[in-house]
Amino acid sequence: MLLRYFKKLPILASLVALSPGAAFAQATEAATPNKGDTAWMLMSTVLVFFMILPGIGLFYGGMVRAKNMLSVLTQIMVVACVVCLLWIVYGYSLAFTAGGDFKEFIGDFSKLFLIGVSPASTTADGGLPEYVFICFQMTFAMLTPTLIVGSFAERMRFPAVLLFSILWFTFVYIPIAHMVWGGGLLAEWGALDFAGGTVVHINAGIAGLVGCLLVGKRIGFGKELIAPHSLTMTMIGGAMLWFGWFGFNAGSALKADGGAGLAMINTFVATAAAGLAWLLAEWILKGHPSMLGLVSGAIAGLVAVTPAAGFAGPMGSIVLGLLAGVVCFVFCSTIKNAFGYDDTLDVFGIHGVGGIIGAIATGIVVAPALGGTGLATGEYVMATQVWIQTKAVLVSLLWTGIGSLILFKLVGIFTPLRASSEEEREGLDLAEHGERAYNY
Amino acid sequence: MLLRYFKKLPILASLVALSPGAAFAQATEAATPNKGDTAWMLMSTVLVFFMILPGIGLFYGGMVRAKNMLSVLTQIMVVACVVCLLWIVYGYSLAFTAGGDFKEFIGDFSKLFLIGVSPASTTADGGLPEYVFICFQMTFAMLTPTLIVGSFAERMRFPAVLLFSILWFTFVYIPIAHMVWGGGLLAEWGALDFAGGTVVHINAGIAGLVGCLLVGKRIGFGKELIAPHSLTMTMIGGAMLWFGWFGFNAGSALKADGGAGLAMINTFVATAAAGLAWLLAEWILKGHPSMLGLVSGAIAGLVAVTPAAGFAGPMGSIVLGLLAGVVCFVFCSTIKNAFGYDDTLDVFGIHGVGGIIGAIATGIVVAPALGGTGLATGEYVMATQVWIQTKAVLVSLLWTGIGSLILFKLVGIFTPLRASSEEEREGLDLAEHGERAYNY
Amino acid sequence: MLLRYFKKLPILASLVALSPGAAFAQATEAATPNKGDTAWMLMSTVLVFFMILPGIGLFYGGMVRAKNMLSVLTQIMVVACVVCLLWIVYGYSLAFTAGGDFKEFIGDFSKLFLIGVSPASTTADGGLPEYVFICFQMTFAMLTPTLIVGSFAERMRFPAVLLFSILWFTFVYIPIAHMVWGGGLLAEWGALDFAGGTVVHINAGIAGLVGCLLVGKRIGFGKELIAPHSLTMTMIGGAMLWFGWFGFNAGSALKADGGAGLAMINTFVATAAAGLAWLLAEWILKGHPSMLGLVSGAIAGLVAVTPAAGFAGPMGSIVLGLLAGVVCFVFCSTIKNAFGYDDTLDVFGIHGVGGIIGAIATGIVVAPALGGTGLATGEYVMATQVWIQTKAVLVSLLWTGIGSLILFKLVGIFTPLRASSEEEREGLDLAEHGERAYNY
Amino acid sequence: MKFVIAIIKPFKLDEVRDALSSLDVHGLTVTEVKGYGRQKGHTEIYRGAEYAVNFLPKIKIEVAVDTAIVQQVVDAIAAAAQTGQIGDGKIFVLSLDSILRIRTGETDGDAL
Amino acid sequence: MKFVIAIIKPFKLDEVRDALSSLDVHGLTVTEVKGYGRQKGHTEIYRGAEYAVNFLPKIKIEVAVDTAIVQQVVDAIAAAAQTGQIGDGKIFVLSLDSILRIRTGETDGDAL
Amino acid sequence: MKFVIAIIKPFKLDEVRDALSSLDVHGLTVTEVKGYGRQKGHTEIYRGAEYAVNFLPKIKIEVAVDTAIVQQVVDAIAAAAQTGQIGDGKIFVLSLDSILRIRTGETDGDAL
Ligand SMILES: Nc1ncnc2c1ncn2[C@@H]1O[C@H](COP(=O)(O)OP(=O)(O)O)[C@@H](O)[C@H]1O
Ligand SMILES: Nc1ncnc2c1ncn2[C@@H]1O[C@H](COP(=O)(O)OP(=O)(O)O)[C@@H](O)[C@H]1O
Ligand SMILES: Nc1ncnc2c1ncn2[C@@H]1O[C@H](COP(=O)(O)OP(=O)(O)O)[C@@H](O)[C@H]1O
Repeated sequence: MLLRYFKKLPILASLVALSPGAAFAQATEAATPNKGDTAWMLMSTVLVFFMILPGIGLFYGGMVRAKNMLSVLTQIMVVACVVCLLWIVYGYSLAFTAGGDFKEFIGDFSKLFLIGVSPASTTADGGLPEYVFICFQMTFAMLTPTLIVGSFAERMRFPAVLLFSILWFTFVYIPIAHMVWGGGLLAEWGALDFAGGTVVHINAGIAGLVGCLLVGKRIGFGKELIAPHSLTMTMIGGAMLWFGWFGFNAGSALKADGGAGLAMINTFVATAAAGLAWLLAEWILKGHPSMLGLVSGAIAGLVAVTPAAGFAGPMGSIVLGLLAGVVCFVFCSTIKNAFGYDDTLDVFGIHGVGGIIGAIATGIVVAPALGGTGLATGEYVMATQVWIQTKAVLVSLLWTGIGSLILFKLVGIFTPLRASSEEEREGLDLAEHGERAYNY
Repeated sequence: MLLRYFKKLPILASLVALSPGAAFAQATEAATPNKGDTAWMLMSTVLVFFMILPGIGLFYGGMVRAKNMLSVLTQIMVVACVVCLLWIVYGYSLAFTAGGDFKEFIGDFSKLFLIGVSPASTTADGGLPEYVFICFQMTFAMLTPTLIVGSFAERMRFPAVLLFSILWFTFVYIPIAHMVWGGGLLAEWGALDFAGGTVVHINAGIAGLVGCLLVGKRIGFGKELIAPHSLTMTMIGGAMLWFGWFGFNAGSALKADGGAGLAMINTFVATAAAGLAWLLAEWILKGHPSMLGLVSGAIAGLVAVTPAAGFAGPMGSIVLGLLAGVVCFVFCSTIKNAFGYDDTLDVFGIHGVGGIIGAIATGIVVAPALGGTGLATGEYVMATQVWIQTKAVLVSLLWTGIGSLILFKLVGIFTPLRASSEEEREGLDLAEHGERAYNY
Repeated sequence: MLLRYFKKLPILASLVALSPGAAFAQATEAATPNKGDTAWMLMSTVLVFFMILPGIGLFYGGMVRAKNMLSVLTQIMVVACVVCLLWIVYGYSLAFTAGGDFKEFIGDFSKLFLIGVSPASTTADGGLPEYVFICFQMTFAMLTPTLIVGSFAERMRFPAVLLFSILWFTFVYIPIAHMVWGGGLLAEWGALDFAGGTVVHINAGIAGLVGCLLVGKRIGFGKELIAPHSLTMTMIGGAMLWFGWFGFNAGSALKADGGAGLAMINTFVATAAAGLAWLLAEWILKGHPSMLGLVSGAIAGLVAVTPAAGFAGPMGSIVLGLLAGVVCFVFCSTIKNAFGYDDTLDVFGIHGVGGIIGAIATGIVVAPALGGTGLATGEYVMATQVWIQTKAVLVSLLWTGIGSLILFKLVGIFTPLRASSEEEREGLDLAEHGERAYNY
Repeated sequence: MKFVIAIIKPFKLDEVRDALSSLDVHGLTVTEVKGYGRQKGHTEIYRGAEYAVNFLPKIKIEVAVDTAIVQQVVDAIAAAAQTGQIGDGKIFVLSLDSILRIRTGETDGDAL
Repeated sequence: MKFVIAIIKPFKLDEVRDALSSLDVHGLTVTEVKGYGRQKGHTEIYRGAEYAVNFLPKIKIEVAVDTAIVQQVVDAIAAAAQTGQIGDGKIFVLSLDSILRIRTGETDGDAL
Repeated sequence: MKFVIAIIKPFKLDEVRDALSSLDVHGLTVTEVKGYGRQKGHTEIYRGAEYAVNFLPKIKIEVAVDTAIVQQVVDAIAAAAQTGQIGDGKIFVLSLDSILRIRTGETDGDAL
């Protein structure tokens, strides 16, 4: 589990379920960070950054039509840049400080503008230079809202995306991050979320679902051929996501040790299993083993193993991956069609569904009997843990679902959410950004 | 040299030629892995992963016609995923345990499913968390069979590729890996192979040659213009291979020290020299300095320096690179044409030929008189060492050549190796995977 | 600041302004490099390599027309390879040894061919294995001349680019590197340049300006639509540059500590701020927020924060980024047009202008009152420091400007600089390299 | 026999094809073209450079038909392709000397 | 003079060109097109969405020839392009009023 | 009415369009094609394989005009497209039965 930062909460912290390898050290402020750990976290930060750009940019961008490629890329990069700045202005402070009256839900303003942080500052347990920890967390904050844009891609207006993302980061992401990692509600409950399955993936998946329902279907959806303009790009992006996810998951150990090694091997095998599962299911049920299916399955596996990466054993991760691959395939290829909504890039079908599977299953695969690590403190009882996990999922479902709904409505008051049908036909690249992606 | 894992073989191990920097430590189980080493190995693992995807995927994919792009990418990713799972099921155990009656050729079943491995386990000398070592080795195992698919690309059927890869991994890769790194035959002889020139490149090169001979030429080969569909992708992939190869070679030091630094500098200069050598040879002999030649030469240089990376000095590596660049150019542009076989992406011409040059030349450039590191134990005699290297090459030539031939024939019994001419004309993307790579 | 290598200059070195976190240790030869630091520097080296290929290759290549794509990629890769070899032949020695009579400007020949360097050698202070330091520095040397090719892209002949780059590396890059990092003139003055704003960016920017003025405008410039052939590639390349730049800047701490963390966070926020600044300025002034503008701004921000990365505080870096984004936008979109020269990819407008802003502003944002780190030795006085910074900029302006002019003229004596108009129309890919980038 | 060439807006292709099918015309050939005409283009900006782009993406449909139904075909295409906005395109009709179906060697009316 | 338009299968282009060369026809213009006709397309599946794609890649050859040899040309193209399977394509012949070679100003027969 | 088809060198497009504009011809359709003719191609080498590429990129312009100005149009195109070097291209003129403007239903001369 992510040994997040509890400066003033040593007692609370010790109640939280920890990764077995992670000695919490009761805030020995004096300790100097180990440079091996620091090197790994610097690198992990860079890897998570790579997930955003080019990672998710290409994975998503390859699936839209050429005329909307730049629109997707611009939205992702702008959102990431804005959140980057907001993170040091107030995000880090609100997510990772102790908080006041509402400390179950939100931190406080004591580190606005990173006041008081210097190169010599460390995390509470002295494990890492604080700047490094801030950077690592920042990449998670930057990534999450970019995931959402996939659901309403090819039709939502750029100003609306920008405004929504700022609000959503502030009122949805930060509180959830605080609840899970900042010593808030879900941490108190003992919910396990090693690398952010709830904070990042369920969160983004639900917001995406709400968004695409509100914005409506693309013109021609279900009638015209709306084929991905470059599955090559999607593969590149997907591979880069996997690559960067090693930093996301194994980096969440916050140490360069055997625990990081466990998270890494799980990030290998769950992903491989899920990719193969989707491919095989598709081969059997639809007649063709597709590359898009293979990559989609791999991403579903990555999503599902995220909360479990440091808790499950490798065999448990394989089972989790197989499950996520098959369920997400069925969801995206059948259930979604039955409902008939247009989630352009299956943000909900992969991040939402995969995230929920992972969050709940983490309560199972952590079982020592199944090769998992067990809990750091307290005795493991499967039913109890699964219930805690489920409750945590429900809280974030509600918070994000309701929050996103309100914020979309709010944004819609200030600026139209959706491009005109003429702009949509011409493509958002020309209509909104005045550029074309390709001139061969 | 790769300080591979000899849990129960301390005496044997000390006979094996080691990298001078690598203190073998006679299995001091108690030692805690240094976190700097661990950080570097986590990262190296991730870098080698990147060589597979997007690396080799784009390097290869860019050279085929657009209609077969997804076929290449899917084959590479599926093979990597399958081997990933097999590695933890039986691959690691069979390659890296001591073995029984046939211990010169294969390990044993004591670590099936990674039984007994935990985050606290380390390699025999305590140098690394065992999970990290397993992951690092896994990426080598995943990479090798993906290299082969380049030789019969654009015509071999997906099910045949899949089946062949599983068998080949099991009956060719694992034994060779055990022989070289697991304390088997070639290790006993004292053959030098720092990062896997024999295990990875010669191995894949020979298998590819056998494969393309058996499958036959592509329709239109030698008649129609069969131009690479995107040399841009080939360049991206080639650059990513170089990038990842720093993890492959410098990671094979298994430590973050000056020995890794030596492997890194050699991986820079041999590659640069080989790229320039191919480009210049082509410029002089064919009239144009081509980008494809430059990149191809660089890959040839990477292949050739792989076994020598931790043994040669930088100047020796430059000479090795120049040699590999020129010889592989002549091979791919002239000798191959004389034979008239259709190795689509020159798997043999680059990995096979470059690998053999590197393996034998390693016996020369290791010479202290040439700036090399010399042997860790025992006195260096050039003729002796070159003979040992040559014998090791011959063993793997035979093992892989015969093994691959048998396995291809075997696969052909269960499923046709080659696509119908109609499917080949339409392109494997649509015919086998039901998708098109590009829709501009 | 880069704790560069002053083996025989302990006294001089202590006069140089150092990064506060960097204890110089008066050349305690005996110290063993920390493996965490080494791991981070190995990784940083690899990251900077990635900036060259695919990084700058795609960033630049995407902006040219498809018919010149391979020409740009080949030029970049060949130049990088050649410099790679020259670096170990004489580059490192001349840049990083103490030097003789002209030691203010150039080192000496004592390390030609890396004589005397072994895996056990370390930097003077024992901080890093010398091979690792050589590799890290090598990537900077490889990168810098590749930046220049963007200015005369699409028309300069390959042989001329090759010859010019060799000369320029020798007579411009090496002396400037020595002056700034090797204990030469600018180091003596106490000029601050954390990661190479002057050596890399101003240097390349000026050379590019001279080059494009001498070579003249492209056919059709200002008349025909000369649109980027793939902004997708430009985005990928830009994102990879940012990714690699974390190694460039945070690696320049030469340590895995809080100082590297500071450089990393600055590399995040300045870039994000500059990207947004350009986008917003363009949105307001030209009516469209373009992706190309966003990415261009981000690169301008990276350039500007390079010299300041380890000295500024995060808020100072944001201001610096905003400034660089707006100024470079105005320069590239208005001032350049007013002058009417054809700097194909705005090497001067971004690297030159952004570099100068960064170099001078570093003297300001280092101020402790503005959240900066202050000077390592001596008292900080803003006017003094800004004046030192300005002087350093002027020296490199003159050295590079005059040097580049002479070298271009010299090259022109041996081989024409510019392709024939027929070759230019056909595209340099076919005309010079005998290949086409794309065959869809 | 007549050779009908229609230049239409790209997103109208499916509707036009359906309209032709309902006339029992089941063969046609489609080309991506750029059209220049009254319809205003757009401006593209790349860094400092602004370009007015006047060539707009269009679809060219070529369909050979019996003279008997050429008017119906033209009307059907026009009806399906019309949006009423500038740039809807043109339909050109040319005379055709002969048609051959390569597969069978059938000619003229039989070849359709 | 006649203007011959042939729609053929892409992989037959080289053979057709050779056939024309042997008739001393050394000029032609080629366009990549999509054809819709009797030949069945294929199905593409992207995640949940299945599409029947009926537009198939074809090559359009345009060649202007003297009226005297038009029949030979048509026959040669047909012979070279035939596979006997659905989708082999069509050959259309139109009448040509005039030809001009831009370089020299030569017209009609001389311009070929 | 006439249907003029011109095959030209790609970089001449802008000049040809300007020449047509000055004749008050404000509509045309452009296609990217490959031309085969007297103009020599180039050789491409990819590793061991050498290919002589004889299909060169050309631009096809199609423009329908009133018969009255067809000669002027042809001359204008020829003048603008000429470089005097092999490969400048051809201009073909065909007769046109009818023209329809989809947007308005106007026909023939009115549709131009
Ligand atoms: N004289 C012409 N010859 C050939 N094509 C033409 C001609 N005039 C117009 N076109 C084609 O028809 C398209 C639509 O014409 P335009 O003038 O923009 O609108 P409209 O058809 O509504 O008058 C153009 O983009 C062009 O492709
Ligand atoms: N009436 C038509 N007008 C124009 N092109 C046609 C027509 N009918 C067929 N074609 C072209 O000929 C191609 C082959 O036709 P198809 O009906 O599939 O097979 P076949 O020629 O064997 O009957 C089509 O893909 C289309 O490009
Ligand atoms: N008989 C023809 N029919 C159709 N197009 C032709 C014919 N001959 C030439 N072309 C087109 O004209 C272009 C120029 O012809 P070419 O013979 O190379 O030069 P030139 O026009 O100067 O004689 C060719 O590339 C081709 O596209």
